[in-house]
Amino acid sequence: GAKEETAANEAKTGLSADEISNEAFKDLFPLQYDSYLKNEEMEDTKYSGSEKRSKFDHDKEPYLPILFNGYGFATEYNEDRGHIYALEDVREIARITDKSVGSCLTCKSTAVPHMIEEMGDDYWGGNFNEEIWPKAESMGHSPIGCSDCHDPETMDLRVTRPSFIKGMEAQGIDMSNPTKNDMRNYVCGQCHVEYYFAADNSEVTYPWDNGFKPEDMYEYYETVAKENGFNQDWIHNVSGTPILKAQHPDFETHMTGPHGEAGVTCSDCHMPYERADGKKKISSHHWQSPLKTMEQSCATCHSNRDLDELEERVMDIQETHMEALHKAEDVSITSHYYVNKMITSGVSENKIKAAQEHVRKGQWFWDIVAAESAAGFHNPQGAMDTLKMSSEESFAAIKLATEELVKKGVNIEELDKEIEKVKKAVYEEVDNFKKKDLATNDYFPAQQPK
Amino acid sequence: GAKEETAANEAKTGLSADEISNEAFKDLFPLQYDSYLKNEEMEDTKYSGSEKRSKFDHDKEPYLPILFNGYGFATEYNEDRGHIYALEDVREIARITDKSVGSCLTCKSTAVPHMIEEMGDDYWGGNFNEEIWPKAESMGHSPIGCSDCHDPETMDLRVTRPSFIKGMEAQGIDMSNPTKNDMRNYVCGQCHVEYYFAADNSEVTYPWDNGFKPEDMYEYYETVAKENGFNQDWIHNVSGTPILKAQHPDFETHMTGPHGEAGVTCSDCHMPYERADGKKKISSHHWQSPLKTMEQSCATCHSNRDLDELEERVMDIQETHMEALHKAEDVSITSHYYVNKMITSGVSENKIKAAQEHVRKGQWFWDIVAAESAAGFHNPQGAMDTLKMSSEESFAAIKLATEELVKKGVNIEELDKEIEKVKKAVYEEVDNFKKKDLATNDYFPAQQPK
Amino acid sequence: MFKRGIRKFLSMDKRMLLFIGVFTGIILSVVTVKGLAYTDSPEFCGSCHIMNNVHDSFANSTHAELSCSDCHLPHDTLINKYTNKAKAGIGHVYYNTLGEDKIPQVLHPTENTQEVVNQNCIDCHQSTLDNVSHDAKDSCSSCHQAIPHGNDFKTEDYFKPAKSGELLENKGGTMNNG
Ligand code: HEC
Ligand code: HEC
Ligand code: HEC
Ligand code: HEC
Ligand code: HEC
Ligand code: HEC
Ligand code: HEC
Ligand code: HEC
Ligand code: HEC
Ligand code: HEC
Ligand code: HEC
Ligand code: HEC
Ligand code: HEC
Ligand code: HEC
Ligand SMILES: [Ca+2]
Ligand SMILES: [Ca+2]
Repeated sequence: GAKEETAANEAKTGLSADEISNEAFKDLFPLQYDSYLKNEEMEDTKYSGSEKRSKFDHDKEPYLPILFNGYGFATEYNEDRGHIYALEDVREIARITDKSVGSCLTCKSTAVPHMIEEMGDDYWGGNFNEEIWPKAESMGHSPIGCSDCHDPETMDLRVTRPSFIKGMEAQGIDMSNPTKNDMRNYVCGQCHVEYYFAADNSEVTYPWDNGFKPEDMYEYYETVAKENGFNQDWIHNVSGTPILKAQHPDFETHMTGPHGEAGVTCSDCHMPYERADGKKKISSHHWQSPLKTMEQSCATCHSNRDLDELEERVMDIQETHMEALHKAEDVSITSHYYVNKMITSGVSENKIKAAQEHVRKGQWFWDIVAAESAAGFHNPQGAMDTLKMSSEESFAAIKLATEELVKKGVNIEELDKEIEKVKKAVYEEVDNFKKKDLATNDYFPAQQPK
Repeated sequence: GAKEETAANEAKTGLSADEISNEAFKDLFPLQYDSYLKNEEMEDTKYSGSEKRSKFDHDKEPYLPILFNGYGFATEYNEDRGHIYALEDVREIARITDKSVGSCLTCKSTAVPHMIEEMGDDYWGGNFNEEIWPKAESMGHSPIGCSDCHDPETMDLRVTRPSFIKGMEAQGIDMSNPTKNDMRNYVCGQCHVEYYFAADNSEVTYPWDNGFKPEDMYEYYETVAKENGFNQDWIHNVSGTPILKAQHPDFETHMTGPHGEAGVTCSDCHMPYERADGKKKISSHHWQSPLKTMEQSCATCHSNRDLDELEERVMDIQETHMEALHKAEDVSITSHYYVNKMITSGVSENKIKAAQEHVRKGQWFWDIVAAESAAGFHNPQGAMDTLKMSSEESFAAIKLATEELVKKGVNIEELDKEIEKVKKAVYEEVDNFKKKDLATNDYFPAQQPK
Repeated sequence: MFKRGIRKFLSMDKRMLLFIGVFTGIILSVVTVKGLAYTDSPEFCGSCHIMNNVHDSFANSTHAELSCSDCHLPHDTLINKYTNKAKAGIGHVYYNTLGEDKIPQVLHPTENTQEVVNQNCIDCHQSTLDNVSHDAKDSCSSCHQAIPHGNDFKTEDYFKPAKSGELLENKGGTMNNG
């Protein structure tokens, strides 16, 4: 029972401060543990959900193998699913190669905080396959577990990833005394955020010095990150552009959206109180789409709304959003191929560079939106604004390219037709792993330095 | 006293069913009448408000004289203000010429419903200066008055502009039995809407057959309206494009936004219940920015929010919106000048036409947003989506133009510089009426057919 | 919470003193157990027309079985209860007579009300709170926005066609939120 522990401030679980196994919590907190086990369930919603499906599927984002060409994300990229699969999924993903670093484990395993403590900076850059994974296994880690968010002795919420604290403080946010409400965002903000690996030691770093908006983060990458030696995640194989890969900025998007600005937290929607054994209430530990639990997740606050209507409203927002995302991606694709053609047509280096600047920015702005997990719901206006900037940048590249290409006598109509061909080939290829190979061909030769 | 009239359903004001003078209502409804008189007040908010200021002011939309070049809106266009000024303002605006039609009075005067009844279709096309205005004056009309929204005998809310009912029914909305809540939107939807003058008889017509979204209305203009002979409001003087002018789609925007979809009505925010003589509550009849009355307008529903924080949220939404609007307008300007250059460079007719199609669409999508009155608040995501489409269309025109211009040997860098020059000239001209003349020059000759 | 909320209670003029006297008088004169119980009841509170809306929303809520004072008055000590009641009551009577022009446009709970009410939620729902850490936000109302008032920001009436003559009947506005 929980009753005994509520006694006083000194209440202790009796667990070791270093506990990292979920199973150790099972007997003390059977309800939360049971709830956690439900993360095994797999069920899809229209735009999200928990089935392990490829992002390249036709109803998702079928042109990603072009857009991420030359990077691991063009090889394999899946819809995310329950926390309980985090280890299995990071282990199996083809993006992990023999060169992958320890940092890739940072948001998957309960062993990480201890490894950082023990190894210091050597953790981040350690070889994933050779060193970091075997070590975490030997420590008996769990996939995203109780100890990631709770102090095992007191069950107080806590932040266990130092990168988060550094990132927040760099923006001038005082982290010394967070409220309970803050913590209900922060525990998620440890992982559901945009990050990059620092150039010197591969440390997981959050680009938040200038703010949480995509344009703030871009500004950071163009200044602070570059000064510290980080220029890109990879060189794009179609356009030769140095590209920034964006990752799951759920926290940043939420904080700048209508709910975040109103003080609503991730946990309010994704961990609503629920009746666990027909009697006791607990915070749901089944992190999933709140559209599956609208009664608990939304109705408490929006009790004056008909829930079906509210769901329809969410669907409206998401549909408008996804259509705009697909369009922005499409313009970005065109920009990549136009730049490819600039390169093969002998356009001057500095014009190519100028076009690539726009391609880079255009890609950043749609990718930071695509990488976000709520199909626009976490910030409908903000995400759309970002997509608009994306289209504008990609078009600026296309315009510049058009000028130079025509000067070189390139037939633009033919170019456009070749782009359609290549898109069709990628779309129709049934083997997801082969799609990326069809994004370049004789007409559009690969541009990545070998 | 109120008590006497509460008797029964047969309650009557004793006024004639034909009453159109506001003053006739004064003694019966002194509180509402007093409230109505407050529409005289003039006070600005950051992005809206009630001062009669030119839309060309530097803190508003300084490049409109370019964007509306060749049309009355490039000559004089002001911020709207209280209902009480409607007649004065329509009388004084330089957009009214000797060719203006009766339809221009439709949303300004209480005489209109009677004139339509009396004159039938001759009302719409009647000469404004010669026939319609003098007639309305002689009928003793008021500027937007009680009888526009109320049945003078019963004070029941009613729709007095037949165009509204036609427009709604064309979309398949049943208008036979509107609820009270519906009527609190509909009375405003009579006027605060996008419209055009039918080609045959100048009838005020609402383009709603396919829906309320800007893309639905565009579709309508490209099909139904064209089939009925309406192609454009004017030919653009810079690009020679047949352009659609968008007007105040507050109703359409609101209905498809977060509040409209949730059943909130115009009257909830713009006519909140207020304590009139310190005791009795009435519906405010001072139609103005709700940011001036947040306690009454917003706190009824958002009582759990700190109002200063809520206002800040509105400001955030509006700022993001206005920045995006200005950018979309800028891209549109460029597209007009590029097409101007196509024309003067002897590019083939069909390429020019193709580019103009994009220019037209690009302009429609930003104008329908700019014409809306709440700086994005009525539908933050929707407006941004529309602006995104605008930029994409304008850029498509620019791209097409670039291709053809380079083929003709035009120096694009020089072209861009000339555009900057022309923009600067318009921006810096202090006489609002002269601005439009600076949008064309020797380099960019006027394209409007004489 | 409401920076714009009007804290008039503190700035009442001298006529207030009169009302303190009068109201205390009323309380004292009806100090029978029955009388006091009546002043706790929804009927009594709802008797002021300005209370119509909150009464109606309350009456349709999951908490309709309670009395207003179950939430709105402190229950730690009787003295505390009646001091608060007199204080608030004086305010209400004052506003309904001399202070009409000072009544806020929209009723807001004062900070004191918020504290009192919140404590009452906690007292009744201690078992739920023992069950699950339930104190994430400033107050229960941050999540339970519509308990017990405010469910449906519009009455069903709005979603029916108007009755003819209705507005005329209400031209001075007796129906609108009190
Ligand atoms: C106001 C409610 C709300 C808040 C607050 C909120 N979300 Fe969400 N979240 C949603 C909705 C709705 C979806 C869309 C689910 C769908 O499409 O099925 C979603 C989707 C997601 C998904 C993808 C779920 C899936 O099925 O794949 C993730 C991950 C996520 N949110 C994380 C977060 C994080 C982290 C925070 C806080 C930083 C947060 N959310 C805040 C409502 C919310
Ligand atoms: C230690 C890192 C970490 C923390 C802390 C974390 N997450 Fe996650 N989350 C992940 C990872 C990794 C995945 C994807 C797992 C996979 O697909 O294998 C994920 C997936 C999800 C999903 C998708 C589930 C689905 O059905 O698709 C949701 C929703 C989610 N997290 C919400 C949250 C919320 C809410 C919080 C905070 C209360 C949180 N997460 C804290 C790392 C984390
Ligand atoms: C800062 C935290 C963080 C870091 C560092 C991180 N991830 Fe994740 N990862 C997440 C979150 C959160 C999700 C779930 C959200 C999503 O997929 O959008 C996730 C999802 C995944 C998934 C499941 C979905 C998919 O993408 O196929 C895989 C696999 C994965 N990560 C692998 C990796 C690899 C490989 C690295 C190192 C290159 C890495 N992660 C680094 C937080 C992180
Ligand atoms: C991703 C973050 C995260 C993980 C992982 C996590 N919790 Fe929690 N847990 C929370 C949050 C957030 C709360 C709510 C705390 C609050 O509101 O103060 C919570 C609350 C609790 C509570 C308090 C009672 C309740 O239900 O609200 C217990 C007990 C608990 N968790 C146990 C566990 C156990 C056992 C595990 C592992 C199986 C676990 N938690 C994993 C975030 C997490
Ligand atoms: C803890 C309170 C809380 C929870 C839980 C919550 N909301 Fe909200 N919601 C708000 C607040 C606050 C706003 C902003 C407007 C306001 O102040 O009422 C809002 C606004 C909205 C809006 C309008 C904003 C927009 O982007 O269009 C929608 C739609 C919405 N919520 C849907 C949902 C859904 C769906 C869920 C559950 C998945 C949910 N909300 C959960 C408090 C909440
Ligand atoms: C949820 C509240 C809300 C609703 C509902 C609403 N509006 Fe507004 N409206 C606003 C706000 C906020 C502004 C911005 C005022 C500002 O910027 O000062 C505004 C601005 C306006 C303006 C410009 C005011 C000015 O100062 O120039 C007009 C006209 C307008 N709305 C008409 C309408 C009409 C007609 C409807 C219904 C079809 C409607 N509004 C519905 C809140 C609302
Ligand atoms: C008969 C036509 C008509 C009707 C009906 C009408 N309006 Fe207007 N409204 C106008 C016109 C015309 C103006 C501009 C007057 C001017 O600037 O001279 C205007 C201006 C406004 C403004 C701007 C005031 C300011 O301070 O700038 C607001 C707000 C407004 N209307 C709201 C409403 C609302 C709400 C309704 C319905 C309850 C409504 N209107 C019904 C025609 C109408
Ligand atoms: C369907 C109704 C409708 C018709 C028809 C209409 N207006 Fe208006 N007018 C409005 C509304 C609503 C406003 C206030 C909203 C705004 O200005 O955005 C307004 C504002 C104005 C204003 C004040 C602000 C400004 O634009 O300078 C003038 C002047 C005006 N109209 C003139 C005209 C003229 C001239 C015509 C005919 C070409 C016309 N109106 C036709 C509804 C209408
Ligand atoms: C632009 C539309 C419009 C105009 C013009 C207008 N009203 Fe109203 N009036 C309304 C609306 C909307 C309501 C609220 C009706 C409801 O809630 O059912 C209302 C309500 C009323 C009521 C009922 C009591 C109340 O305050 O809610 C009276 C009386 C009234 N108006 C009188 C007048 C008088 C007198 C005039 C002219 C000075 C006038 N109205 C002009 C739209 C208008
Ligand atoms: C009659 C009720 C009502 C009134 C009056 C009202 N709102 Fe809302 N508001 C809502 C509803 C309903 C939502 C949608 C979310 C929800 O269901 O709570 C919402 C959502 C919002 C949101 C989040 C949506 C977004 O676009 O970000 C903001 C901000 C907001 N309102 C501000 C205001 C302001 C400012 C006013 C006054 C000018 C106002 N509201 C008046 C009911 C109302
Ligand atoms: C179950 C608890 C509960 C009961 C019973 C209750 N109230 Fe309330 N009352 C509240 C809460 C909570 C608030 C604050 C709501 C908020 O934050 O907006 C409140 C606010 C109010 C307000 C301020 C105006 C407003 O709408 O916020 C008034 C007036 C009021 N109550 C009167 C009454 C009356 C009269 C009764 C009995 C007929 C009553 N209450 C019964 C909990 C209750
Ligand atoms: C004599 C008429 C009258 C009676 C009886 C009355 N009220 Fe009020 N009440 C008012 C007035 C007037 C106001 C607005 C002034 C204010 O905000 O304090 C008000 C405001 C309130 C508020 C909001 C301000 C605050 O104090 O938080 C609450 C809560 C409230 N009343 C509860 C009650 C309860 C509970 C009862 C029964 C014990 C009650 N009222 C009986 C007239 C009355
Ligand atoms: C005097 C005791 C009492 C007070 C004070 C009280 N409640 Fe309740 N509450 C109850 C009872 C009894 C029920 C069960 C009613 C039922 O289920 O029909 C209940 C049910 C509930 C429920 C579940 C039903 C629902 O509507 O969702 C919630 C949530 C709740 N109360 C919240 C609150 C909040 C928040 C407050 C303070 C604003 C509060 N209560 C004040 C006695 C109280
Ligand atoms: C962070 C949001 C949040 C806050 C703050 C909050 N609640 Fe709740 N509460 C919920 C949710 C979510 C539920 C579950 C709704 C459901 O099961 O449908 C709930 C359920 C309840 C229930 C119903 C319990 C049952 O067994 O059905 C009661 C009673 C309750 N809360 C009382 C309170 C009280 C008292 C407070 C203030 C101390 C409070 N709540 C604060 C979110 C909140
Ligand atoms: Ca998922
Ligand atoms: Ca105005």
